[in-house]
Amino acid sequence: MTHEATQITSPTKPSEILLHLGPQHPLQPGPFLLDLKIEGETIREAELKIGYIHKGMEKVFEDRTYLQILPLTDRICYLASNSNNDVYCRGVEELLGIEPTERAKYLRVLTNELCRLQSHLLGIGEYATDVGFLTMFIYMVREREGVVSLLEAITGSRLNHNYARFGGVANDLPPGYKEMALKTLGELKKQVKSHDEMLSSDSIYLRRTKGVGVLTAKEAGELGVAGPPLRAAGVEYDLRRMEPYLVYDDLDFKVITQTDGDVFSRVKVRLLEILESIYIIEQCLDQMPSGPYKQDVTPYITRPKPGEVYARIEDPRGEMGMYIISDGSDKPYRFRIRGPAFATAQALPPLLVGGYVADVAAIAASMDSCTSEVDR
Amino acid sequence: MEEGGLGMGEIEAELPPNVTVTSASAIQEFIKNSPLQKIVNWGRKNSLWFMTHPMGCCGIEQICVGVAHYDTDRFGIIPRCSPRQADVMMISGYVSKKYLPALKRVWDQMLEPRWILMMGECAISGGPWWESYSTVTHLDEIFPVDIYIPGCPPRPEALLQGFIELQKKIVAEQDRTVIPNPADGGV
Amino acid sequence: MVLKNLQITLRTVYTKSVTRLYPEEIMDLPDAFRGQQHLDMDKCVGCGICSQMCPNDVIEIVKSGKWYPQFDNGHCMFCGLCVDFCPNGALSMTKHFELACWTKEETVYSPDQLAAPNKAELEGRTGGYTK
Amino acid sequence: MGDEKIDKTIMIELSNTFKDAVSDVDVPSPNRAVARIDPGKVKEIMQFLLDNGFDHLSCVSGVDYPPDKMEVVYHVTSYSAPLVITLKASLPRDDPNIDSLCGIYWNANWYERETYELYGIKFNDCPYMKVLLLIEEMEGEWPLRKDYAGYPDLT
Repeated sequence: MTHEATQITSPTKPSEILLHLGPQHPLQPGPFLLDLKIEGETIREAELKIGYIHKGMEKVFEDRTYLQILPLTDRICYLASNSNNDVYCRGVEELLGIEPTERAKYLRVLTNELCRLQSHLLGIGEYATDVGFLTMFIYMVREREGVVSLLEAITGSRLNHNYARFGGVANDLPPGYKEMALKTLGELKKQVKSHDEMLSSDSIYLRRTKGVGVLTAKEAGELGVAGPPLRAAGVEYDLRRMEPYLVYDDLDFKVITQTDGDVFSRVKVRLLEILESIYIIEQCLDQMPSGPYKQDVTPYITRPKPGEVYARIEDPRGEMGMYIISDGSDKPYRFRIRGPAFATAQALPPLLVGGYVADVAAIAASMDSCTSEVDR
Repeated sequence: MEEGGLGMGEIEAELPPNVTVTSASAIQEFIKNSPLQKIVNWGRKNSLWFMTHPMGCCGIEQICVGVAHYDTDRFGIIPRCSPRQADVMMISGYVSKKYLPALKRVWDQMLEPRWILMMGECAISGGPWWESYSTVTHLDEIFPVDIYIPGCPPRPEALLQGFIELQKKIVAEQDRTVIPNPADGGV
Repeated sequence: MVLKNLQITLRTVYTKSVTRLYPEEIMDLPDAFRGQQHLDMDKCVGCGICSQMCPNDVIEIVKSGKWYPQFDNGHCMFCGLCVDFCPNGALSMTKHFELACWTKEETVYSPDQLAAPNKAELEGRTGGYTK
Repeated sequence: MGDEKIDKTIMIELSNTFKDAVSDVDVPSPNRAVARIDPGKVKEIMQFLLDNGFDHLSCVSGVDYPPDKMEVVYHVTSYSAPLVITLKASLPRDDPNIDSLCGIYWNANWYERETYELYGIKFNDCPYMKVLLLIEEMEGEWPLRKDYAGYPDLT
């Protein structure tokens, strides 16, 4: 792995050719351009060109009031919208000096974990298509619909939930939710175990993924990735455990790690995290205290004291951070989004160099980076 | 073809007697004005292959609409990966200034007849990023759009409804393939 | 190995079908669902708080008899902030999501359209699929 | 991944080692620490942090304070401890430039390119100082500066 490979040079030898993947390409979750210089089937240099769906979010956020930003944070990464809502609300709560109610904390953990479930399910599904395992994709999206329905029943939307509020959440659990959730999640657990078995026993799949795109712990640290790719390399780095927020302190869960750091382990980490998230959700549903789910009054103009805050959270993809500078007005002075997918995407080109063209799809999809969040 | 005059222009004089020539566009013109077009439209409406082209949140719903729970195959709507095999392009997200040339190129690669669905508010108006320095709004002035599907993102059912509306539009011969907007330059 | 995986696939043939037969039946949407806004014309006073709350500049207060909000669905992201902050409870979220239309002009919903009852419910196309 | 003790004491060490370069040290909460640094010494300070177990550069961002000041904000953290150190370097607004960290933290590259294109802050010795997210024609507009005229774009 070469760390210098940040830009591509034009081919010099007659045996080298330049291969563009994108911006519109079926293997991609969103538009980006991956330029590869290949010699035969080996990748010599790689460069990722991003910005195709750059929206200027940080500028737009500086022009919106604190409450108006809340639904917009969903759109940073639509597969992790609850995490984004939550980290933003925790940032503003710290600036305002308020604390969410106890029930709201549990509700946020519940929705965060549901969000992680559906993100991982779709991530594995998309990855499965890219390695030519279309059946798994269809199964995964089928499973995901159940989780999405659970999320929709609480938040009222399938993808962009807009659920957390300053000091609470938008609405309470609907009646009969616990039974519904336990039923769906019980089925999901069974299915995921069966899929796990299927993925780890299929010889074709194993040959395609074992030992491909290896990212060791040391390299992952140098490349600055976090989340499942790092945990697949054996580093126990999980902000839920390391910097416990909300009620993760009171909950029992394992940090999933694997040792190999290859494509197979990264997907295995996600599969096992799904089971772990289900366990967390079950605990949440059991332990959830009654009481108010939001503060009495939500003001529609919020003016935090001047100051700054860096809030972060364990997103499905890694460390999601938001750096908010307040100048005392009703709009933030500076809003910086530190996305996990940005770090993961940056680490992709060095990972591809030296590998085969046929593995590009598998490696890129196993990193599970969300283009919308990379570009912001 | 009894109306042998079809498309016969200046070259007529050079041809031997009793031979008539025609051209592809003339045949197309002839079919368009005859009841045959109804059969063609029926065929078109039942094979709306769309291009999987996720660009944002709507892309996720676009993926979901093709699989088990919504199963667009019931309507002959099948996801395709290449623009050359697709009939329908869904603009499913914010188009930035950087992406617009690529999107235009993808659109040019598609074969006629072709349709565009505007999925979600980002495509229709720029959505939450309508004021941003980087996004292109007013995509309807750039592309010949047939169906607008508001929602952020629209449910897969809403997307299906969009397809059904497009089918209705094709049957009614109101779609932009039949009636091009003069502003498009006959796209 | 491969044969075992084929078995799993074969077993799904005998499970219940999950397809939601959309145009005929709409699945049971949760009460929290955020679809097209509904306007109660009796309660609305035209104060314009919804318009100020909106992050996207969707809502315009127009005069149709009295002053009422008009929604541009082409901008709306259905976040529900306007409903949360309506002081009189005149706005509410309905389960109506079938908003696809042929022209861009049709995406703008006038106060009268907002006050009209839900089309799918009138046609009795709800229910059926809970999951 | 280092087995050093990584906690708030690093801030005391940091200000002792770089007496002139580090000022305004503040520890607002157990997991956060803020300091202001001299832009000329950024490389030495970062190398010191890296040697002391802060092996993850979380984020590089710019902040614009018109009329005369600009800031580069670094968030440095560790894979083995929850402490986030925020370091701020003030730069003059008419010619903002600072040393690149690419040699120390590999992943600084994209963050620096992003800060460059949005704010116009030049990072000396960055291997590839070109636009990352924007189109090339927009280089030189610096859209996230407070006096940027192209926002809101109401066309």
